[in-house]
Formats: sequence, structure tokens, C-alpha cells
Amino acid sequence: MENFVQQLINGLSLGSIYALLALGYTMVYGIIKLINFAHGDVYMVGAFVGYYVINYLNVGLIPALLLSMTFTALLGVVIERVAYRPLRNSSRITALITAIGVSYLLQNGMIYLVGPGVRSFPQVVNNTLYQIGSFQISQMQLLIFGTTIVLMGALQFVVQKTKLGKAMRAVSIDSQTAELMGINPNAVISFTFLLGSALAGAAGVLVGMYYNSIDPMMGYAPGLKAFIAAVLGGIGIIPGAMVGGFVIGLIEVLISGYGNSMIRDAVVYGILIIILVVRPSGILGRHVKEKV
Amino acid sequence: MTLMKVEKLTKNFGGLSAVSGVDLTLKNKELVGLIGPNGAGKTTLFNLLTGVYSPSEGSIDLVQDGTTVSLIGKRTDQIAELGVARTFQNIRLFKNLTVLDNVRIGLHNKYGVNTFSSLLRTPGFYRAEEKMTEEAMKLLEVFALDEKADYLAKNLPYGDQRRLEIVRALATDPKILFLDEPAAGMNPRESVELTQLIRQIQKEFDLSVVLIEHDMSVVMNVCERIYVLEHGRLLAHGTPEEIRANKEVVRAYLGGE
Amino acid sequence: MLQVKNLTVHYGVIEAIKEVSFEVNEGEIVTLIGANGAGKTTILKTISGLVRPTAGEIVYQEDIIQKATPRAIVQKGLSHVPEGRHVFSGMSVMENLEMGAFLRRDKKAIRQDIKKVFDLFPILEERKDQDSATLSGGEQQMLAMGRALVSKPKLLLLDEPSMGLAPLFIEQIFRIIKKINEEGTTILLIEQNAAVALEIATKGYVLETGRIVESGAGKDLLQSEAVQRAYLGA
Amino acid sequence: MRMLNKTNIGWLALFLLVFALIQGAVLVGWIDAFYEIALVTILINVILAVGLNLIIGYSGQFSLGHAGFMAIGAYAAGIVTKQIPNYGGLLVGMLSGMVIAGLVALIVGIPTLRLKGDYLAIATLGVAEIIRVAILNMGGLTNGAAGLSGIPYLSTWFIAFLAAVFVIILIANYTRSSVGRATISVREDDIAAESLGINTTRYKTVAFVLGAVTASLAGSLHATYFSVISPDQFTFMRSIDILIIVVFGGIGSLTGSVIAAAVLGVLNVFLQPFGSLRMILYALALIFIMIFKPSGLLGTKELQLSKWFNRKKKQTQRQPVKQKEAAR
Amino acid sequence: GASDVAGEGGEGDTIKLGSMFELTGDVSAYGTAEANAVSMAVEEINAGGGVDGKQIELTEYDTKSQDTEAASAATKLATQDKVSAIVGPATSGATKAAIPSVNRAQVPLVSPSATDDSVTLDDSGNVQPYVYRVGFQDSFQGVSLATFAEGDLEAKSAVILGDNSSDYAIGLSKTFKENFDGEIVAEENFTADESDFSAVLTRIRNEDFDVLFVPGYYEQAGLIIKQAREMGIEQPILGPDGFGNETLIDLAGAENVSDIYYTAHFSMSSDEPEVKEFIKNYQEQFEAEPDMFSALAYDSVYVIKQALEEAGDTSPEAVNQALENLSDFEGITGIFSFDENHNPVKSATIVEIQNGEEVNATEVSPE
Ligand SMILES: Nc1ncnc2c1ncn2[C@@H]1O[C@H](COP(=O)(O)OP(=O)(O)OP(=O)(O)O)[C@@H](O)[C@H]1O
Ligand SMILES: Nc1ncnc2c1ncn2[C@@H]1O[C@H](COP(=O)(O)OP(=O)(O)OP(=O)(O)O)[C@@H](O)[C@H]1O
Ligand SMILES: [Mg+2]
Ligand SMILES: [Mg+2]
Repeated sequence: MENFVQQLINGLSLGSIYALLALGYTMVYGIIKLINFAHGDVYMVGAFVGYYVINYLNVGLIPALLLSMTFTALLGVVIERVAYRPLRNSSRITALITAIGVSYLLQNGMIYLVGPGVRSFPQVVNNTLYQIGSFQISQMQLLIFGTTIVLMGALQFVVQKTKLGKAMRAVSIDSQTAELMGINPNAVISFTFLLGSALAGAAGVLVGMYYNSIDPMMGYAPGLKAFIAAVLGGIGIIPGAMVGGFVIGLIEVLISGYGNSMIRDAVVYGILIIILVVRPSGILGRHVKEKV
Repeated sequence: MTLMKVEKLTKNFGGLSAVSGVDLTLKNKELVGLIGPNGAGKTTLFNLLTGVYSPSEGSIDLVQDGTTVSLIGKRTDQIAELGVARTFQNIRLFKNLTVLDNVRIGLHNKYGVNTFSSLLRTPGFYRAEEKMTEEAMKLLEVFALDEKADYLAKNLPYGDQRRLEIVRALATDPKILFLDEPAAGMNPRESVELTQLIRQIQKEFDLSVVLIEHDMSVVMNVCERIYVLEHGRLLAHGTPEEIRANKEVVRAYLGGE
Repeated sequence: MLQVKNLTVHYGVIEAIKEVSFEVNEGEIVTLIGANGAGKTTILKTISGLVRPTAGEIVYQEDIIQKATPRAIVQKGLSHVPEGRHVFSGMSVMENLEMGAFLRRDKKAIRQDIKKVFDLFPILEERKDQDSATLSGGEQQMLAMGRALVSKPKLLLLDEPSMGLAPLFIEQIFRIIKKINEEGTTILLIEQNAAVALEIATKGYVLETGRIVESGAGKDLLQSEAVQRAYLGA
Repeated sequence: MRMLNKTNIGWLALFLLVFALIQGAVLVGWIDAFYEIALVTILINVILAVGLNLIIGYSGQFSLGHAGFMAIGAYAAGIVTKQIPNYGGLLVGMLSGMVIAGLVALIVGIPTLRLKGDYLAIATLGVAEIIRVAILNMGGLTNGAAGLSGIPYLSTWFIAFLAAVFVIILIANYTRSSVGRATISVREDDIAAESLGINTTRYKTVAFVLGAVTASLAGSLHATYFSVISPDQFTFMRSIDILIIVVFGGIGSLTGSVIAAAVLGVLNVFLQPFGSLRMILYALALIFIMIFKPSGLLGTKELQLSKWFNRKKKQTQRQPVKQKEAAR
Repeated sequence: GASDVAGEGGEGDTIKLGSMFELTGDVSAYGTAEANAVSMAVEEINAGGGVDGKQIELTEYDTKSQDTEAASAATKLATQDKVSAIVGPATSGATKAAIPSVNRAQVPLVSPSATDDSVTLDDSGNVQPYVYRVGFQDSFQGVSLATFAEGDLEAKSAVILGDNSSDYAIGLSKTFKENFDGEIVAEENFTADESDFSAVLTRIRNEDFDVLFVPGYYEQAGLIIKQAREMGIEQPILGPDGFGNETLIDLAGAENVSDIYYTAHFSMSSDEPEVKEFIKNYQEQFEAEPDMFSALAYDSVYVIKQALEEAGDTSPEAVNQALENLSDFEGITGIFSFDENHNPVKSATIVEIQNGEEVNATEVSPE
């Protein structure tokens, strides 16, 4: 039982990392239906920016976060402007391939610049471990978990309730008609990338600090997981991204903790497929049959 | 002879009853109109009859060679195979395929050979393809679309697209054809042409046609019987003359001149 | 109020509009009629900035707008109800109407205008929280129109507003068009339903394969034999 | 004999010509051992891409699991030919791989192909991962993570060429037939297709199974040409590589897939000496090509000999103005 | 077509040497470390007058961390570039993929770090005629570690935590299990791209055992050590040569790196002048710490140099002959000869780390 609670904590903490990334993923997806494969790599760049500013500018966590978010936000906007905007009217799969290209570019560009090796992240905050009975939870875990929840709430509010959020939805549904309403789709899309990439940057710094390990390939696996989490939760749905992230984190941890870790990934995917067969639009997605 | 019998058909969307308790019969080779205000449930009724939606309540029976088959629980494609074809309110052609291919897809179940013959190109395959093309061209000719057989469907003018959708539906060799606002977006002159065309195909292809239409010149001219829906319920039913004279229908739908 | 001068529009190599010129004065209802594919929709899209012309000039209230973005054009008080409704599916009826008021800041007045739309189209009020994708065809048409009205346009471009509407409602919609016109909105109207459209129009233009072939006062055009033959099928 | 019409003879002649050209180049020594590897890689990629194009381009199903089916074929051929190291073994291995891949595709296809778009993509990705983990855990049969090595070197470029031609003909036949059109109709508009009596699940499944079977064949060739296979050759990234070929050639153009496999194969050879810069150059090439040729090299166009032969008869079809297709 | 000017292996005043490593892709960290050391060694040799007065000309390819690319690169080096010998690649899988190519072209290949036993042997147990390695093979390390665990650590029970998708981990686990007489309490797995090991560690924490064996590389091992120690798992942790990188200590945090034992090819704190020189030069040239990968790759080049000198001929066949008979090679990773299976016969050092510092080294020789 004690173990089980500890494993739940482990699962939620892993899940909140997936969720944090999935939020940015799902935002971008929600507006231009693009599977932004480069999202994980923007996260990686965010981690490296954090690494360098802490090491060379000797700043603390908060300034590092802000600087890193600013940098990745700009990076996201530039990527959108250069690589995705020209493909706005092409098929989705074409844009997906470009996103893969951007992902390769960021990964290999970083390998070229800083080398492929792993490095440890400077620890600017003391990662206090809280011992509650026989369970442990660390300050970083709480921080990441809290950030995820807060950001989810904030994003959901922005998208559902604010004028800008509604403009984002309108653009995602029909950008030409949105233009007729006086909305500037390019500005709205840029803003979405700005927000999504800033989130990725923040995640990079937090996770880099949490695990104390960063490398140019670090975006790949969590990026893929975040994509899966976003789809599982119902792609384009912000609370869905969070739910999807937690679900995957929990499944993974519970299988490692209680099942056969050898076949963990197979079981995780098996469960995902079953969830999707039962809920074809994701956990929180509504399956609306197209009106004909 | 009765071809289709619908009883107490109901469809609820959340709290909304889009169709409620509709009874309807359809006889062999007749032309029936379905009218009603916007949002009355006409399209929803079509969707129920063709299996796109499953009804919340009620029965749909199709009489076939003397035996009755229930359509409840059947998939759209199974219903289509039983001889029920339709067109859509918002045209749904295969836009990036040619006019000819659109029709040949309609003919697929009738002539198409199986996967293996197709993969291996057996002689039967060539025969079937030829027959299919021949028949498709014949159908297109009836609608004066044969000249445009090679056009991509999306490049046809609106009126032609509507007609192509009808040809494609006819290709499945239906006993019943449901047309959802075939004259929408046509100018009055084109509507008149369409009216004649509907009459003609009903005769030539020996089928029953049910037609949703807001253009009264079309409905009153071609339909033998008319059903009127309002708020999902049947408001009236009768010959065009009866309907025109029905005060309720005038209030709810036709409006006074 | 709006002058279109020698407008030419290409889709790739196809010349959809050829040197078209016409004029809409403040307070008028002007209608464009023409067969399918004549280029009516293209003209409206060019005016609202969705399509770029290859040549010609569009002047709206003294401003040359053929290079302006749709956003800038909308800001000047021009609103376009596109062909085929284009409601924002996935957003509720209410949210759709709010999008119509995107550029407005006066919250209270917006609420009043939405109320007005509900008075014009009571069924929309019944459906106000429904996903607009599941509205019936006619309901969507009303929503598209209502959404444009919420933006309080000075010039309203209507592309086949009566398409798919019940007869009773067609009468109503034309009455509504007339009413908003009387309340001070200038209207440029495209209609297949030429008879009714010309009935309420101050003046009309007949379009044939991208060219204007006839023009005149609405009632006069209605009498013109060419129009009768070609579009009314009399 | 309808089979011996002009078009089919034309195709035969074309294949023979290509064969003769390659054979000539091999004899003269232009194609040495190194270029032969590139050639076989291209041929294997042709098979994979043509099969994936059937799934993505024709039936409109977004699959990210092609590498999984390739793995099945690779291991089937690897295991069998290590026992029976001759052409008989190769045949048995190929066929058993194809049967297993087909069955797996059938079993997973029926429930998952109801899913749309990215949901299906995740499901197929999952299927491929499950296949991979299964292979990792099959003990001595598959030799786990270390994989199989010393697989007899049985496939030659000629066998790969024959297989590629076979797959191209098979899939082209399929797409240009009534069932192929039915499959396309599902992609274009499944609701309309259903209303015409087309069982959409069936055609999606058939395309998926065919794609899986051909991927398995490619895997068998891969195993018996490179002699070494391991589970990490068949990851998600391998599926992505195939997807790139399909998109680069043009989604829905088999000719495009063939050409793209060749172009990217040559590009890879060309970039090899660039060391750690090669992936950067490759990434840039990918981005630029997609931006400047978003619909792929050929769009949906195909090389059609029938058109060529009947050119005089038919007036050339009025090509529509290029229309910006909204993302679907 | 390929140029046919040169005789095999270069002519006149140059010797052609091929280098193929994982410069991009999953394992590019190891490949890059090795490729760096190779080019450094070649520069050194050339600066020192070359081999028998001939300069070495290095041709480098990237294998993208993909097996088929390894096959293709090996073929290109052997047939088109006509090199005398090939160094690389880093991993066992890629090396095995290159074997058919080098066999066909009959060009020797020296892999610095392919550790899988079967790399140098074919299925029927015959030696692969053209393949050599400089690192330990898995079985040797497995045996050494098991012996060390039982002997020096007096362990009666062990838990194994390895990467189930890596042949390295599987090979090591297998021999460790076979040779460890105590009880294997549990065997757990993770995958290489993970960073969070808390689930398995929580599970392990409740087991009763004496030593934790982590057959894996420093990237994961560093994190495992950190997370295990933070969670209160205090047992000694045992690892293979894959631990051999300074980053391990950075990742785990020096305070957590105590009671860590791993097999090493050389000690970073060694007093040997060659080792010191190597470390200094590497640091200067690449602004990074060398690790066991780079050390092995560095030695691989010198192995080939020695073979070239002994052969007195640059033809691949002659170099291969010389490699077969190579003995008493003195490198920074030890003094060794190749046995009949082309494996180096050398002793391992088991390094002990306490508080992030190397405190002790125990020599383990092959039996
Ligand atoms: N999937 C759905 N979910 C919720 N409501 C729906 C759905 N489909 C239809 N409705 C509602 O059911 C009612 C009937 O719609 P339907 O499309 O059948 O009307 P219709 O009679 O065809 O109207 P029109 O003539 O305008 O096309 C409408 O009010 C519509 O909003
Ligand atoms: N996006 C486009 N690409 C290419 N051609 C187009 C495009 N849009 C319209 N066209 C062509 O331009 C011409 C004019 O089309 P437009 O839509 O303006 O006609 P319309 O008068 O509005 O017709 P309808 O009454 O059918 O709505 C037609 O020939 C049409 O095929
Ligand atoms: Mg309707
Ligand atoms: Mg129009």
C-alpha cells in the first residue's frame, strides 16, 4: 500500500512532465492542426538556454526560466514564420514532414554546436526532499506538478473565455472566414506558437533541473510521449493534454512498478489502443458524427 | 405496393427531438415531396432512413420481393445495397476524381470484381471494367454529362455537380432515391430543367423518389404526395393541392402572398 | 460609397472577372445576378480582400482598398456574408455571434445588437448554446447573416442569402434585408432568386462569364427580356 | 488477350529497359559493391513507400507503423533462412512473413481503422512498437536486442528489383481497378462512399493489409541482403523515413514514391562524406523541398503509358487551375 | 567509377585509413568521442613522422547510428576508398552490420568498443577473419564483475537493472547471472531514452539484496545512481566499462556517488605519462573530458599502426595478418595481445568511487 501511494506519486510526477509538454503541443495542434514534431526539440533548446544562462550569467531559476522562455518563444515564432507558414494551405502531412525536418535540424544543429554528449544541469535551487510518512516527494516534483496544473487552467481560460482565445478557435476552424471577422490569422497563429514554445522552454528548464541531465536528443522521447498524450486526451483539447499526460505517466509507472518492465512499452501502447478504440476521439474528446 | 414503411420514428439530440414520432409509407414508383421549415428535421429524417444516424425509437421496414427487412441497426452501406440511394444537402462528390470515376464508384457493387482479380488482372477484370465504363457513360448521357466525363468533379459548375450526384446515386441501381434539396443554388431556369429530369428518371429507372425541396415550383410540379414536417412532427400529408390549401402549412411554411 | 473600376481577377491562368466596373451608392441595395460560375462570388471576395485582383481599382469611401487586408477592410465598416454560410463549427451560436463583433469594444451595445439578431431570428435564440455545426442548413444561413449584422456594417455584402431557406423565410429574409437597408446599411446582394432580388433592388447588374452585360434599375431589369429568358426561365 | 494490350506491353518494355540499364552498369563496373548497397536500399524503400502510399495516399489512413510490418518480414526471413540457407528457405521466409504480417494487420486493422487521422496514427505507431517489443522478448528465436546476424546473403539486387516490380505492378493494378476506386472514394468522402454501398471498413482494411504484406516483403529482402537485423532497425524513426519518401514523392502518386525513393537514396549517398553535417544538410533539404514543392515531386500525377499511347484519340484533359486544397 | 590509380591501401607516401562512427543519431555521443580520438591519434602519428615515413590519410564517414549505413560506409571505405584498415564503429550492432562488407572486401576492421561476444565469432563459433576489438567482451566483464561482487564485496544477493533494448546490457546480465553464485533477487528493466527511474527503483527499494548491478552507460547510470541514493538505496552499485565517463559523477551529483564500482580500461587519475598526455591533448583539442570510448578508439588507431609497422606493407591482407599476430601492444588502456578469437587479452581495473572520487583500483586479470 505504501508502495502503491509512492508509485502514484511517481506516476503523477512523470505524467506532469508529459502533460507540461503536451499542453504546448495541443495548443499548436488546436489552431493549425499541425503535429509539431519540433516541439520536443524546442523544449531541448529551452533546457540548453537555461543551462548556459545559469552557468555563464550566474542567474537564478526564475530569470533563467524567463530568459529561456523568451528565447524559445522567439524560436517558435521564427520556425512558424519560416517553415510552417508557407505551407499553411498544403496538406497536413506535408507540414508534418517539415516539422520533422525542423526537428532534425534543431537536434543535429545542437549536436553540431555543443556536441552530442550528456551534461549535468546546474542546480540552482535546493531540491529538498519531503518525507511524509514513508513516501517521498521532492520540491521539484511539486513545482512541476503545480506548474502544469496552473498552466492548464490558465490556458484553458485564455482559449475558452478571452477574445483572443476565441479568435484562436475561429482561425483554427476557418481562417478565411475569421479574416472576414477582422481577425488577423497570422498574428493569432504566431501568438499561439509564441505561447506554446514558451511553455516548451519552461518545461525544458524545469525538467533539466529536475533530472539534472540534458543533451541534444533529450527532446525526442518526451516529445513523442507528449504527442501521444495530447492525442490520447483528445487532441486540441487543453485539459485533455493534461489528462493524457497523467494517464500515460501513471500507466508507465504502474507497469514498471507492478508488472513486467520488460514489456512495459508494449503494454502501454496496448492500453492506449484499447482506450482509443473505446473512445475514438480521445479521453475528453467528443465524438461528433459529422452532420450531413 | 408498399416499398417502405416507417413507424413512430424518433431521433433525439440531447434534449432536442429533431424527428419525433414520424409515420410514413412509400409505395412503388411514386414521387413524394418532403417539405417543412428550416430545422424541421427533414435532413435528419433522411439520415435516419439511410442509416447515417440510428433512430432513438421507431421502425423502418423495407419490403423486398415480398419479404420485410428492418433497416434498424444496419450500416449505411448495407442499406444502400438493399436499394436505397441518396444525395446530400451539401454536395458530397468525390471532388478530386473525374466525373466518370464518380459514377463508376456508384457501379462498383454491381460490377466490381474482387480484390484478387483486380490485383492479378484476370480476363473477368477487363470485362467488368469495360462494362462499368459503358454503363457509366450511358448514365451520364441521360444527364448530358457525358461530354464532361473527364473533368474533375470539383471543376464542374454547381448545377452540374448536383446532377452528377444524382447520376452517381442512380448508378447503385436503387429502388428508392432520396434527394436533399436538389435545386438549391440553381436559378429558376435550371430548376425547371431539373423538374423535368426528375420526372424522366423516375419513369426510366422505375423507382420511387423522395425529395426535400424549398423551391415550391419544383415540389408542386413533380410530387404526387407531399409530407410536411414541423418541429420534427408530421404536420400534414396529402396531394399538392391539399397541401397548398392547408392553412396550417401556409402558416408554418408557405407563407401568404 | 463603393466604386469598382475595371476589375480583373485571375485564378491561375483563368480569367474569372474581366474589366468589371460598377458602383454602389450610400443607402442603395444593389444586386448582381448571373448564372452559375459567372463570377459573382469572386467579385465579392475581391471587394472584401480575400482574393487579389490582377488589375483595376476598388474605392470604398474614398479609400483605395484592393490592396488592403480583409481585417483593414472590415474595420472600415464593410461586412461579408460568404457563400455557403461558413459558420464556425465547433463554436456555439452565441460564440459565433460574438466573433461577428470581434473588432468592437462596446460590450453593452454588442449585447443589444445580439439581442436584435435574436429578435430577427428567434430560432437562433433557442439554439444559442448549440454547436453551430449541428444547425440545419437554414439555421446556419441565419446565423451567418446575424453574425455579419453584429459587426454593424455600413456596407453589407450578401452572397446568396436565400439559398436553402424555406419559402416563408425567403420572404422574411428579403424583408429583413430591406429593413436593415432602411435603417441605414448599404447592401450589395447576390441572388439566384433574381425575381425577388430585383424586386427590392435599387439597381442591378447582370453578369455573364465575368463581364457585365446589362445594368439598370431593379424593376427595369426585371422587365428586360434578356434577363427573363436567361435567368428566370419564363 | 486483353492482358497483352499496348499499355501492358509498354510497361513490360519499360521494366526490361530499366533492368537492362542497371545490368549494363553493373557489368561495366559503374555499379560497384557500394553503389549496389545504395541501389538495393532504394529498391527496398520503393517497396515500402509504394505500400505505405497505398495506405496513406489511396485509402487516406494515416499510418505510422510501417516499420513494424517490415520487422515481421525481416525476422521471418532471417529465422527461416538461418535454418534453410537457400532460395527455398528465402521463399518460405518471405511467404511466412507476408502471411503473418497480413494476419497481424487484419487483426489490428479491424478495430483500429475506425479511428481517424492522428488517432489512427497513434494506434498504428503503437502496433509497431508492440511488434518490436514482442520481437525483443522472444528469446532465442529472435535473439532479443542483439538481433540476428549471419543471415545468409541470399537477396541480390536482381531479386530486390523483381520484388519491387512485382509490388509496383500489384499495387498499381489494385489502385487502377474498381476496388481501387472504391478505396479512393473512402479517402475522398467516407460518408458519400457508404451511401453508395461501399463498406468503408473493408476497403480500409484491405489497403492496410496489402500495405503490411508488401512491407513484410521489403523486410525479408532487407534481412537477407544486409545479413544483420535487430529490433532497433525498426523503430518509429524508420516509419518516419518511409513516410518522408511518400510525401516527398507525392501522396497518392506511386510514380512519385518510386522517384522519391531514388532521389533520397542518391541524396543520402551524396551526403555521406559530410560527417556530422549530413543530417543538418538533410534536414535543410527536407524543409526547403517541402516549402517549394508542398504537394511532393509529382503531386498525384502518375506516369501513364495508356495516356501516352492513346494521346491522339483523347484530347488532353483540361487541367484545372491549381487549387489550394485546404488541409484535410 | 572509382579511381584505379592507387594500389590497395594507398600508394607511395600515404596510407589510407578508414573511420566510420555514429556521428549523428541515437548513440552519437559514443561515436563522436571515438571519432575525435581517432582523428587525434592520426594527427599525432602524422606529426611524429607517420608510419614508416608514410603519412596516414584518414577518410571519415558517419553511420547515422544505423546498421545499414554502417554496412554501406564499410563497403565504401573498403572498395571505393581502398583503405588499409577501418576503425569503428562504436556499437556491436553496427559492427556486426559492417562484417559482411569487410569480409567480402577482405579489409580488416578494428572496433574500439563493440563488446558483444558474437562480434568476432560467427554462428558456428568460427572466428570472423577480418574483425578485431580493443574493448573487453561482455562475457569477460560479466565474469569479472560477478567475481568481484562475490569476493571483494561479499555479496550474497544482487538485483540487476538494465536496458532491455540494448544488447550490451543483455550480454552483461547474462554472463553476470551465469557466474554469480549468490541469488539474483530481481531483474528489472528500463529503456535508453528514459530519465525517470523512480518506478523501478521504488520496487527495488523494498527488496533485500547486497549489490545493485547496472549494466548500462553513464547517461542512465548517473541518473539511476542519483535517484537511487536519494530514495535511500544505499547498497553498492556495480557497473561495466560503460560507466567510464566523468559525466556520470556530474549527473549523479558527487555526494551521491559512493560505493560505486565499475570495470575500467584505464584510470583517469593514472600516473602513466601516455595516459596523462592523452587526457591533456584531448581536453585541449575538444574542450571535453575524454572517456573510455575515446581511450579505446585512440588505442585502436595505435593497434593498426603497430600492425602496419609489423606488416611493412599497406595492403589490407598484410595488415590483417599482422593484426592476427599482434602481441604485446602497449596502449593507454593496457598491454595486450589478440587471442585466437581476435579479442584483446588484457586485465580490467575495477575502480571504486567514494564521494565522487576514485579511491581504489583492483586489477582483475582474465583467467
Ligand atoms: N447532430 C446533431 N446534433 C444536434 N442537433 C442536431 C443534429 N443534427 C440536426 N440537429 C438539429 O435538428 C434539427 C433538424 O435539422 P435538419 O438538418 O434535419 O433540418 P432540415 O429540416 O433539414 O432543415 P433545412 O431545411 O434548413 O436543411 C435542427 O434544429 C438541427 O439544429
Ligand atoms: N478558387 C478557385 N480556383 C479556380 N477557379 C475558381 C475558383 N473559384 C472560382 N473559380 C472559377 O471562377 C469562375 C467564377 O466563379 P464564382 O464562384 O465567382 O461564380 P458565381 O457567379 O459566384 O457562381 P455560383 O452562382 O455558382 O455561386 C468559375 O468559372 C469558377 O469555376
Ligand atoms: Mg436539410
Ligand atoms: Mg457564387
